[in-house]
Amino acid sequence: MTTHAERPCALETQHLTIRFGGLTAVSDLNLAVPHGSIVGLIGPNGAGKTTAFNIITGFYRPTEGKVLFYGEDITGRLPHLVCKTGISRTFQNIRLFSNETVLQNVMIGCHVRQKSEWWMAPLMLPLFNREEKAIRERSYHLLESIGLLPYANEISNSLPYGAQRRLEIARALATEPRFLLLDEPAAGMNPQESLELMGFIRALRKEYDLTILLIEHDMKVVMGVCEYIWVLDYGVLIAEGGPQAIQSNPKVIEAYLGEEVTADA
Amino acid sequence: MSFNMFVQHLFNAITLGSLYGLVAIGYTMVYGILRLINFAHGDIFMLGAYFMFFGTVTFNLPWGIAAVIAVAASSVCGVFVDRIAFRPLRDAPRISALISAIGVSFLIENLSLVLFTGLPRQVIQPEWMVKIITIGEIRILPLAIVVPVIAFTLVLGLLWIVYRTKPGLAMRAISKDIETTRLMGVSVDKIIALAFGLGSALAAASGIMWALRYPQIHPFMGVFPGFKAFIAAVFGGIGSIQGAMIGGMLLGLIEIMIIAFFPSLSGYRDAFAFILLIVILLMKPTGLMGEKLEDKI
Amino acid sequence: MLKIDSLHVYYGGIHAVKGITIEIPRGKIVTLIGANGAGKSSTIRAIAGLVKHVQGHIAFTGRDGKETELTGKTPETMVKLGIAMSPEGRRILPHLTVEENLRLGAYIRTDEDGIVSDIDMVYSLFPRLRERSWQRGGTLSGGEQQMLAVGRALMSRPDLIMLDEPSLGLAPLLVKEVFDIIRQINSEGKTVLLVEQNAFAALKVADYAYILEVGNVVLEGTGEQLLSDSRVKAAYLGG
Amino acid sequence: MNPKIRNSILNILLVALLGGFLWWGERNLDGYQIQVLNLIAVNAILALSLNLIYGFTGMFSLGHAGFMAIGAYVSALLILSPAQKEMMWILEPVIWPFSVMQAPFLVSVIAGGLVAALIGLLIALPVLRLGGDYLGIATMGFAEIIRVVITNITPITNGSLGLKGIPDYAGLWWNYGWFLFTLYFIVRIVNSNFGNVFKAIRDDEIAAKNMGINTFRYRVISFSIGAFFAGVGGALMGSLITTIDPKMFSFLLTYNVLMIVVTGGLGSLTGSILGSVVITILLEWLRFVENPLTIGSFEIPGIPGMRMVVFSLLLIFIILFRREGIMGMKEWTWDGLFARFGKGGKTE
Repeated sequence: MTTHAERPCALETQHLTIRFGGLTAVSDLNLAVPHGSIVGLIGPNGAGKTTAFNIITGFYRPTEGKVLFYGEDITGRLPHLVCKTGISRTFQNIRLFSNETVLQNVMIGCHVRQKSEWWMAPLMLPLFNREEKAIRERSYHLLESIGLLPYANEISNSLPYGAQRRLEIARALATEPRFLLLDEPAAGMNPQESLELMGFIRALRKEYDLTILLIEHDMKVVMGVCEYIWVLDYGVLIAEGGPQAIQSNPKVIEAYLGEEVTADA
Repeated sequence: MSFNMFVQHLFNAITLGSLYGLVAIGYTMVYGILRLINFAHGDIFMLGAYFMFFGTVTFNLPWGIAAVIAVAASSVCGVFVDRIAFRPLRDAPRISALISAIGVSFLIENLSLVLFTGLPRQVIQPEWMVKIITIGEIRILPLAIVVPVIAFTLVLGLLWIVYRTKPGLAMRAISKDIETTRLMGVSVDKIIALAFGLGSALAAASGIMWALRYPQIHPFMGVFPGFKAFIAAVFGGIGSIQGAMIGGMLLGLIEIMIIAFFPSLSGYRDAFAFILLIVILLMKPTGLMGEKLEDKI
Repeated sequence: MLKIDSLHVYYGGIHAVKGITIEIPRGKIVTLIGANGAGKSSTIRAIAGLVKHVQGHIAFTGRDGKETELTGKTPETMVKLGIAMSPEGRRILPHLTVEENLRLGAYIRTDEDGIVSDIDMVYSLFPRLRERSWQRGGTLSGGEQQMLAVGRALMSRPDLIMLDEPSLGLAPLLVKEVFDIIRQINSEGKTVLLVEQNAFAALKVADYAYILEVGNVVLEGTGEQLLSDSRVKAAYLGG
Repeated sequence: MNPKIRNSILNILLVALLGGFLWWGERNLDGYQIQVLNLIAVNAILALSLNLIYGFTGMFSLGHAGFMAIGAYVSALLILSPAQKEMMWILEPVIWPFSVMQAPFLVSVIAGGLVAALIGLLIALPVLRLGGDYLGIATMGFAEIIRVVITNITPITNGSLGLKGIPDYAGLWWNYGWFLFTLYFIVRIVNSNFGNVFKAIRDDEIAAKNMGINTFRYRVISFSIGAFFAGVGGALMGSLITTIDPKMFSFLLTYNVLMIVVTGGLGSLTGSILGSVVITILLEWLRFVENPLTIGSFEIPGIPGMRMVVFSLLLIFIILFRREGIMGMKEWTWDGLFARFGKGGKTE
């Protein structure tokens, strides 16, 4: 807990609460993610994890509470502005631009930092052409570093599943984020792929100086890669701590395996 | 405006409104289930009027029998349209079904143009319906009473089917959750066909009464009532049968009353509905009685 | 009663079920457990005929001893053969009343008297539903909705009842109640296929269990055997 | 050779070839054939613009006829001479400044496009908050409103009588010049990263927002560019057929353009061009089923409406059996061509 609090805080949520009709999907959620860390948000199905991501990235406006990004209040900021601020994410059910090529997907990610305007395209302004060229090169470079270069001109939905997940991350990186939210990056991967994913996530943090918050069901991945973990159940934070502490926390075991474990253990 | 005039306008408005309402119900039922704007619906309205015309003029059938046959025939046409143009596209993007709907609409219109010719036909109005009766100072056509009465009877019948019968139950279930309804052993395609059949029957009934009220029919007569009825359905809240009827009534009222009070705007008559549509879509896209459909992230 | 032989299910680009073989004997409770994404739901959705890309065999033997191949069939066929399914997330129709939801479950039946008496049977199983019979499904609490979903599945008088995550999102006390009901339904002669995340509760009621991990059966055995197996916990919490 | 340079040379050659063909056609083809060639160019402009809105940005717009009407009326008002205008407005006289305005053809077409784009922008701001088929209905509603307004503002538009005797400046050179400009403009945008942005909005609006794209802004931009070229197309159409009236700009016109775009392939520019050629010629060719036909001494009377029957059947067939149209989302490119034939039958 001490090492956890020493670094400056990249993302902080304060009393984050959202209600849909009568249902409280997330209730009084307080997260503090230190700069440069890899942390996890876990919990059983329907616990409100993805909802929390949707609030952070501006798709939902919280009923109560605040989202702070490096101290700046970004609560309720529109999604595209949140992205501009430096937060990017992937989706639980991969949302690539399915009719576009792999390269185009990454180039779209570069758009948010693009300075030229649309009307410069037909005018063939040198400034515009230079920037387009730079975006293309940067995208190729990103694909290379992520191992997708051979697929650059394939249509993205023809890729194998694991590659689509990585492409989604590459696309998120193209927006030059400081903070990355990964929603179930290991979903649908076999143990070997999950293992590779863990190395990949660590490498990402190092290479792009990122802070990473992930939602994951595969506990091997969560325990293997996260320094700190928050556990949600019914929208309420039931536990937080390092991987070891979480694994042996009776409340967590109960949330995952059912209540009767306490009697059996 | 005198009170008498106002009452007469009111009767006109109710007549027109209930005709819009009947057509609107078909849009709302199909949209409620398939999320599809059935562009061909207005053309079923037109077919109803033509079948009625041929029944009475060509085959010399009595008015009532011709009407029943016309409604049944149009209903079959509606089911047929679903079978040919929409059912193969159930899994396709919704926009494909929409383009298909536009195609079918044009097909029916132009096929009618070929088969029935483009000449407007004169419908025979039963005499008792158009003999003006006077109540005190107020002069009205019996039609202005008959049409709303029939319309409301039909709507009550439909509500009975939807709320009191087993297929009706399945229909309501499908509009919320097709997959779960299938799990209960419901044949979704049959229920959808039923929805098309019922909606088309009401549209045809409306077309027939429209032809009695405005006794000139032509192959494109369904286009504008169709658009307006769709707007009425959106106004009332898409997916709600009661809403469609209320929306139709209000639209009829708005159209007739604006012209009654501001005759100089009569040239813009066809624009009212569209302006209303845009206002609704911007202010309250769920309409008066509709429920919100949510996007899932 | 139901034999699944090397079943593969594909979902979008995902190979969700990778050749599993499962057997459900008549009159037993069989459970499929595993973490999220293990392929449990895909398996029973394949049985129900809700997924398109399915390979392998699903053979159902009805009361009359006739065997029917279920792959490639529609949900209607399944219901007519005597299988009912309560889907994940309960999927109560929120705008229909409790009674209408039950009637929908009896859709394929035409014996009005039988339906009425079965509705009564469901009400005696879940007295709280009787009190709420005219309430809309959407106004029920999570636990009541779950009971309604189970009751609805019973309404087609199935031989085999499949329950997808019946304990999901329920408070512990209610979870216990749901599992008691499952036991009761089973003791009245219905075969149950139970898909669960709540491993311990499921193992306690099950005669036989399969543990799934990323589309494969990794462990199987009787409920008691698996309850004492440390690998079960590992499958969930990553050891 | 560098493929970029090669492609540029080939493009120039293709344009030159087109120019040569037009030069030849002007001298050797009869009036009807030239008219068909003109229609192909105008339809291609309209199809390209609708494709940008619908095929590339995913906005189901059914308002094209409205923008065409604006373009046609604005341009016609500018090229009609004041004397002509004074003669034509019978019901009510034409009001100032429309009575005295006059401009060269190029200016009038640009003005037609700009006014259409401006109205498009005004419509877009409220309407583009809607999605899917509601957007379609709302845009169609606006097109109808535009038509009703044009019918009613007699002092400017001559009401339902329409405008006659519009100078027929829009010959082959003008039409194909505008066609090439439209193509160039849209290709440049579509092939830039902004094109990718449009397509991202079409494919998945939520993911697009998440990528930092201000989806509303780009939807408005795409819609307005589309409206501009629809206005240009309408202006050229007015001058080509020299008579316009409000009835002409009904939903049917939008439908024709939609048909071309769907036939060619949503999201394919070369598809739209191909679609324009195919559909325009087909529609002309279908006229024979409506004309009386004499075989020997028999006279088969023409069947009015038959043309549209065949036409709508065609659309339904395309949607049912070949939803992606001729080209799907693919483009016909030099690179693709060389990949297929150039390398000695080396196929992929």
